[in-house]
Amino acid sequence: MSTTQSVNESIGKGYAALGRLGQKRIISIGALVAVLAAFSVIVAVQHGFTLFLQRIFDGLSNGFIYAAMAMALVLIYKATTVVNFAQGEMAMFGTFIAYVFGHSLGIPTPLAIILAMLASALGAAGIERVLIRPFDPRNHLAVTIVTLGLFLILNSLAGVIWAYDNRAFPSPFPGRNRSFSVFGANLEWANLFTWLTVLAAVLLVSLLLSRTKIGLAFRSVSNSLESSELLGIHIGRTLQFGWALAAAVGTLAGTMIARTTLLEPNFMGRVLIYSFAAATLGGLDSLGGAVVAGIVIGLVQTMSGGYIGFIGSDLAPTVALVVIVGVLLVRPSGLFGSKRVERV
Amino acid sequence: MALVTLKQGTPAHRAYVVGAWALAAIVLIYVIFAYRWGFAPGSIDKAFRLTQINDVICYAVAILGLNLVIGFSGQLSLGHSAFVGLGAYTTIILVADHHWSYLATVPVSAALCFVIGLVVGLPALRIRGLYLAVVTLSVAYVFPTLVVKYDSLTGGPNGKKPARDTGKMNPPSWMPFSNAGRLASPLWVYCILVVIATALFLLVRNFMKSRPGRALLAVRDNQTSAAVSGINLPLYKALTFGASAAIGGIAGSMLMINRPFASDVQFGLPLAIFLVVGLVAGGAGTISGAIPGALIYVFVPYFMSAWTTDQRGMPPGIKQVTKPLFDWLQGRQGAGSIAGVFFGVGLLIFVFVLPGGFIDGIRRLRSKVVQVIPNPSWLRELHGSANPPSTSHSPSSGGDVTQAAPVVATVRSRVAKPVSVKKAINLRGKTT
Amino acid sequence: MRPTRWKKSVVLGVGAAFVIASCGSSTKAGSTATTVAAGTATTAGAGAATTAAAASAATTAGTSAATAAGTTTGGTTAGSAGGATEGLVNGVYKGIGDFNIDPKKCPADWNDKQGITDKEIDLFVSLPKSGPLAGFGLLADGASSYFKYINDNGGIGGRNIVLDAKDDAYKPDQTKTNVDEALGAKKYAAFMTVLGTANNLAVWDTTNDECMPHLLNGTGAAQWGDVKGHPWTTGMQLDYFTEASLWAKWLAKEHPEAKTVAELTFNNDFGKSYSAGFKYSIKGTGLSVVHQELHEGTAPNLTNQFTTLAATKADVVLLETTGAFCTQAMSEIEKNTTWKPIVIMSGTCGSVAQFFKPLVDQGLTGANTYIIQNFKDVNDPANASDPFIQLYQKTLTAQGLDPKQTTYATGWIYAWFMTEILKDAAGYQGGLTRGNIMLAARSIQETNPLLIAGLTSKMDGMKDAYLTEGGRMAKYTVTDPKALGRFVPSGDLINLEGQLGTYDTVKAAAAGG
Amino acid sequence: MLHVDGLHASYGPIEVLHGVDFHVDVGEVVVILGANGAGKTTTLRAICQMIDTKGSIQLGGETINGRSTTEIARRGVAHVPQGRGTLTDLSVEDNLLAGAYTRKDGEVRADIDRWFTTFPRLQERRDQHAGSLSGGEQQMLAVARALMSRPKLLLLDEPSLGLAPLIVKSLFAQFAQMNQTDGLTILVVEQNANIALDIAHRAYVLEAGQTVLTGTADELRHDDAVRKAYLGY
Repeated sequence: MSTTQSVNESIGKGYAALGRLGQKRIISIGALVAVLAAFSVIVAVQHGFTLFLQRIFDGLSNGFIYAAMAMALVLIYKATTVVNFAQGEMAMFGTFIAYVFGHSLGIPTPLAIILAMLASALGAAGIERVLIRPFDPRNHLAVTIVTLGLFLILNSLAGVIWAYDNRAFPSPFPGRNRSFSVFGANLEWANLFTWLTVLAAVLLVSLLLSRTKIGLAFRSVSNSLESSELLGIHIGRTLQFGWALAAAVGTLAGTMIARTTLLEPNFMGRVLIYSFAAATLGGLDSLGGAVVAGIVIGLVQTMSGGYIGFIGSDLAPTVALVVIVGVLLVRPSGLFGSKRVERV
Repeated sequence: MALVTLKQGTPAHRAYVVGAWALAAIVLIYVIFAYRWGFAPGSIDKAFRLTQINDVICYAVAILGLNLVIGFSGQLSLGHSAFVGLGAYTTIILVADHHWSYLATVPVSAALCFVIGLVVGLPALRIRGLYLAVVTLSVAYVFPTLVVKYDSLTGGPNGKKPARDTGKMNPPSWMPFSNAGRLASPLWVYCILVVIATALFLLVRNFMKSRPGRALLAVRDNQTSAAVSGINLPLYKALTFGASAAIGGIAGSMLMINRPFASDVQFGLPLAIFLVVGLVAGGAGTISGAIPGALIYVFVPYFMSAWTTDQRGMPPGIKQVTKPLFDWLQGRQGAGSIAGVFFGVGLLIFVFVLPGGFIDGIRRLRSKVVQVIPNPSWLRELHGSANPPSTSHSPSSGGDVTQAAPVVATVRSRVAKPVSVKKAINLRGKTT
Repeated sequence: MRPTRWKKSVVLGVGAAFVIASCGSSTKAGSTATTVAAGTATTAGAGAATTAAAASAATTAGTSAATAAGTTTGGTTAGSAGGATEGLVNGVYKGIGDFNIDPKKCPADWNDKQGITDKEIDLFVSLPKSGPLAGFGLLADGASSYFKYINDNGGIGGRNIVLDAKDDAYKPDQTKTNVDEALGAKKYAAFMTVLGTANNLAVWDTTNDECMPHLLNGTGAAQWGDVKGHPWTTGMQLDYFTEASLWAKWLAKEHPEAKTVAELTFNNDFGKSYSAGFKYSIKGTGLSVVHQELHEGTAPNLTNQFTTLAATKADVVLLETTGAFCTQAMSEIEKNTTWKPIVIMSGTCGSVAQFFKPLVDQGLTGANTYIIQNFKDVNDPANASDPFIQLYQKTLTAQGLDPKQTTYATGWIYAWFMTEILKDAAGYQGGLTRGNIMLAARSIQETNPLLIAGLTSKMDGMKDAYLTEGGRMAKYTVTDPKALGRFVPSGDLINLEGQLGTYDTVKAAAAGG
Repeated sequence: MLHVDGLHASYGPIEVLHGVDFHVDVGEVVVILGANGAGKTTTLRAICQMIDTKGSIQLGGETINGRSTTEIARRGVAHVPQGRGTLTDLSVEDNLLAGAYTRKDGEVRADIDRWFTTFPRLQERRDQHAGSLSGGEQQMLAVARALMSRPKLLLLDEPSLGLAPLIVKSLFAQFAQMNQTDGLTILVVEQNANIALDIAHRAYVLEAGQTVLTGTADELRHDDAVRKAYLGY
């Protein structure tokens, strides 16, 4: 196959993908972008470009944090189609494990994070096997209560084991606490690396799901349990894979988040609600959607809190949630979600 | 097999039903006189315990309201803490700042929460399942921040309570316990709450049996078929959400009658989640499940926490087994959190042992003793008698079992195994 | 057993006649007198048969029984308490600084001796032992550790101090539940060190209605000086309003060049008290607040807030927040390359191990942050020779606790005050009773050994309702950026002892500002 | 290949099958006829153990009652459920790949190409979400996907439902061809008796949860009752 051919084919695929996105969706995203752009121009002119750029960086930094965890939520949603209340606490536990590896055992932070991701994947696989699999995956209420029980246990257990002092989670990236200036606005290297890490994670997970056999099974199961059974796919094992993957991604997210929030048993609670919102806004079953939505929420918070006087920093989080409810009213399946009707 | 079998509609069955209600009434009334009669299991004659029992009543009403949305119309709402909070703040603000009487605020709470519930329920017309869960979760999350933001009205994080001398509900002198000293007020509150709660439970029970109630169940069981069958789906969904919020608001007012103090953290996400836990633990979709659900919500964490701080109150046996654990916990910074671990483990055990909730467990237990054979009116009409038909499945069971008109009825009635056409023809030849 | 004691007391005390007489009486005064007399008479009966210490208490009790009965015999100095003039005199508790308690205003079944036996004094505390602020739960363990030390050395006249701690997860409604239960149990002499402003506000009406000494609140709200409205409630800490006033005074004196101030304020009473105190005290100085950023307790981080604050380019930034937010705030400031303000932080974040250690782990220092100090840091090597700190280190080690955990030391501070209150009360007319505990709590004249030299901790009844009203600005100084630094005094000691008065004066000041 | 004996099945407390007996031999096309609600779909679901069953189901001489649906699929039973059960969020190609999930050989690509040749419409839409296909295309996809597993036994649940007559015809022609050329064993339940009997070797009639009649396709075609009820003449 010649290069032109392959280029042509990928262009064709791109058009096909746009076609799949749907006209309505393109219009709604376009409208959103237009509103944001108009707002940006006005405030940038009014309050100065440097401050505006700084706020963009702030919004992105928080947005990527929300996105990281939203990714884990999307994965677990695809695996279980329930609200996994324990997802944040699993990430918290994983982050503590990474902390113990790095701080107590002296393992370099990036390696400690990878080891913790593996450990939490194993742990989540075990949880799935022992606590989730005995229930029919269609029995949503029972599974929801199990995740609530897990939430309580993990949160309290972490409190008993590690207490509630705030700990610093070391940055796994080079050049810590250093930043560089872009048109006068400060951007911390660690933040830039966090963005790249999250993007890389989205890419890797997407590839894992689209290119591997287990990924195919996972997508199949999350699309239809019954059809997947009929195809000979092991539902339990596939869901277990989903739990493990979600936990690993969650732990990665947790370590990115803990860098800015400090580490203690409740730290995920301060982020989780926005990650939930991001996952929902993105459509619950779209990884890319979750990341885009996470960034949108981060930016909305920063911009509304920073520029709209009566909102202020204290009410900005609430505004983000209001925006989400508004978007859901217009697009009940989120920005990128497939229009699948499910019951909870 | 059950020890006793009762046919619905017979005098024996009627006596059984009346007896059950009478027993419930006796238990409710006994609480009032326990302090006099000397026999007070679980120290129900102590003011503090009475306040806790009153809490149970309030939360039972809150769970009842939530059940309308989750259990009966099948929408997952995680925002009911906000309605309970709204009701509570309505009452406490009217009482503290405008000197209303507590009871006068209850209808206001109900009406306000109904309206806000309708507004919040509107997204429910378009948004379903998990999306709705996240929307309602946002409501639960936002409520405390609004309380803090508008602190001049709500008291903010410091909480709101009535002025010192106006906080108490005192019984009228004709009540038998009006001179029971410190017990008088909680007992009077108990009476008021029991009356409100009973009224609400009966209301919901009758509503579920009414035409709109059945429509609601239809929505839960199958949205599409309900819509096709001519039920005004959006109207019912929105109204249900409103009614459920109104009941939640009344529960909030009741909480304030019992303990006139409201703070933002009281009505945050944990309450929203625990209401769902209580609902499921009691039994989603059952009206009576709200009561065990509330009991679990109030007492399980209480005793978990109490035993964690002080092992003296622990039942023997458990005390010995857990001693090494508590020795290890001694002096640890987050030791108190072990109660949360226990509660979580208890919840898991609960889901595994009683997946259908407490009421389901009770029913299964009861079915070993008493079995009630249903005898609905349409069956009586159909058969012209009070006896149920003897067929093993009823025609009401849905599409898959709707019987086709017998095509080869003669063959079917004679052979158990399928016969080849040849044989069948032979058989037929013989019979005809 | 009980009936014989009763008979004895009927014979012994004139007050007993009063008991019988008032049985049928429905007036509040009568029934109150009943309780007091009955309570003291019981002690008299029991005490006569036991130790000498108890016997002396019995004498006092006998005296008060007589005074309660309205007789003039016995005299005010007849007790063995060494000539104290404070105590139960003519049915009213008379303390210093015109602080009096009329037990007639207490509930009918109020018992002056509740929670106080010959062997034990029962105290109660509700504080977070689970949830985000569970770390503060160790305060109760620290207090118990000091009480154990006192008990091992004779207790209060042979009585052991027992502190029951209950978890409220820092939720005010849970605090109220705990307090209601503790009041209903009728076994506690006093409550001490309930943690949190909202938590205490949730219960203080009830404790005052019930005449339950509700002492040494673990919060710096100015309300605890409301001696008129809530005589049964006292605080201990330097209140936030005053602390912020000290900031203003210090800035005006030490940094006259500083003009503009930006505030980061926790969006609750805590943060807003600081803000009110500071704004009140900068009147007439060249300082002005140019911007205030609020944050919620649920905020993930303070990035957005600091971008806005940095844009003001203010000379001074005030961190009116607490907990993890202190650490996050210092980190944001330190990482900012262009804005270098003077940083003043709430004294609640003074624990180096708790709030500066995470910075070191992140490769930051927190250097040059100013806070107001009034208690000594038990871990500061500079204080190693202090005898009380040596006692603390030795006792905690012996008890198997980690003396490095500063929350234990805070527990010791509270427990020390509580012990002194109990000792004082035992010496008053009428002996160790709950009324006298309250009088003693309102008239502490000793200075806590952990207070910074030169500061005092005094209360004076109706005149001075605040225990600690001074401090010294200290600068967090780092020599090795990889290790923890220490606070080095900066500027003069500022002691406002006795100047603050009561909550009424504070309220007037805040309203005026 | 498949022997079903005295099969009872229930949804919760409601029993739907009250004794169904039939068998399918290797290389046969067997059709089960029956009216709406006779239990046809339930029978297929019972074979795959998607509901609670009593009685015996033997596949290749082994009892499969109580085994999981997944395991039965792995034993070579491919089930095209009513409503096709396509994975709507996955692309056409991914659907086919998912169909070959249990296979470990290297000929999956070749098979995909084969079905794309058989159903050219599918090839045109290989990158589209299966959910965006038309009913006929989805049915083709469902069949192709089922065949991707190289099954021993193909269960078809009302493949004609909701399709235009012309498409139904070509679809059944495909079934017949697969049976003849590949020797594929097929069990099909249908209401459209005409077209089903055309390709079937043998047939059963199911009524109210019981098998009541059996015979060769020709015999049933000429049975009066069957004719009246299912063939419409």
